[in-house]
Amino acid sequence: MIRLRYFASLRETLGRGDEQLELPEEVNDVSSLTRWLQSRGKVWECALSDSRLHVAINQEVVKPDTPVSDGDEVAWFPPVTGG
Amino acid sequence: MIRLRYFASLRETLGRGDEQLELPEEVNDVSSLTRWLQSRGKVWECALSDSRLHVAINQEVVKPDTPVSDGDEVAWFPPVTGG
Amino acid sequence: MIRVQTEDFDTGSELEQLRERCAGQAGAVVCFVGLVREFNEAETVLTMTLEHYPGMTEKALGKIEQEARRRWELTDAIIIHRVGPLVPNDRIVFVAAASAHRKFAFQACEYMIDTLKTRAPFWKNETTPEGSRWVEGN
Amino acid sequence: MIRVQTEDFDTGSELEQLRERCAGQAGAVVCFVGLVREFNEAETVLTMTLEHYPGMTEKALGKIEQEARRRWELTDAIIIHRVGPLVPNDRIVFVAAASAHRKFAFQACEYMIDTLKTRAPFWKNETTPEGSRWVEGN
Repeated sequence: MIRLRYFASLRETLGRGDEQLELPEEVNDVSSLTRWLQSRGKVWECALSDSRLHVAINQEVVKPDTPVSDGDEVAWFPPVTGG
Repeated sequence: MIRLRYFASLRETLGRGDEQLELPEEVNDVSSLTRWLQSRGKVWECALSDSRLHVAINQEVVKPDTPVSDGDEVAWFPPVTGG
Repeated sequence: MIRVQTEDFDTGSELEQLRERCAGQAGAVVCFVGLVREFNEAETVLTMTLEHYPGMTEKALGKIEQEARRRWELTDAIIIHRVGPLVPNDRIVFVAAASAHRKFAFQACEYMIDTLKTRAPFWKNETTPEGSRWVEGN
Repeated sequence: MIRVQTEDFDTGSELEQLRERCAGQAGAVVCFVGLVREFNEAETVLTMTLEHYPGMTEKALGKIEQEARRRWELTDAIIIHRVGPLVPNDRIVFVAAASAHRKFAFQACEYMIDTLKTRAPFWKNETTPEGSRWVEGN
């Protein structure tokens, strides 16, 4: 199982903030996981194609080629605006 | 009459912080006033020869060639160390 | 010391506790307080809600504090950030750095707030008379 | 707003009053607090006394505040400086700048304390176990 999280405007667009799923066989890194999610439909394809999105694995920001493993928490979010 | 003021270490060296005197005839600017005070004796000559001293007339820092007039308040003090 | 909380913080009490912890070792304390503004990009802000990523937020702020302590000689460092609903003039964030040296305290405080604004997972949602909108980041 | 006083000041209350005066206009407040250190140039400081030039001090601080307001867009600026006897960890000086912009608040606050340290007529006298001495300026 992996846990997926979406924040802020992305959470609103996707209509969910949190989900769990079995790691799909064709997924081995952030890029392939994002592509797999985009295949869910138009909204997913569009929302996750924003090049400004950040991805974190286990709460550390990572790059597209970072491996994804069973048990990971993977989060997508727009540029931060705190402070 | 002019009012003369001395602060901090200079006040301690000269043994006074404040005095009033008639403007001497040969005094027309800060330099000549300082020289006149230095003629009072060894301690005055030495203490007022420190090139790091600042002079203020009527509470504004001035240069050696600034004129001194009757009614002025003239102050000598070492570099400031507040804050 | 870092904290993420919905409730307000007491700036004076935080500065006083910092001073007690420093006990004669710090000559300089610099603090930054971020407040909610009534206007953003010419629109009136009625309320603001801060979303964050619980867990990652605390890690990110802890790293920023540690990095500031590593780069400058600090006797103390604090980051407090609020989340949840806020209104104009509410305090959002408090950052403080104490050091024996004034320049270090200024540099460390500015480093922490600058870095927080680009690295810590917080997102602002503003309600204006036209509805609600997410503040755009870079 | 500038003040010169022998009594202590309340940092939290000063920041709170500044926030009320800014009422939604300031997004950023930066403050500096100077404290008496226990050590100066490797010597233990038992007490410190701040002498000043009454009248000129207020003029000098007022000019520094006005110059900061002229150079940056500030919604508020404060300088409070104590005089008289102090002990280690006592507050000496409080400088604050509020602005719509974070960089302006940092720059204005640092400008005010830097300028105060070279232009305002204050002199520190420290008592150490070896006796009393005037802190040397530049």
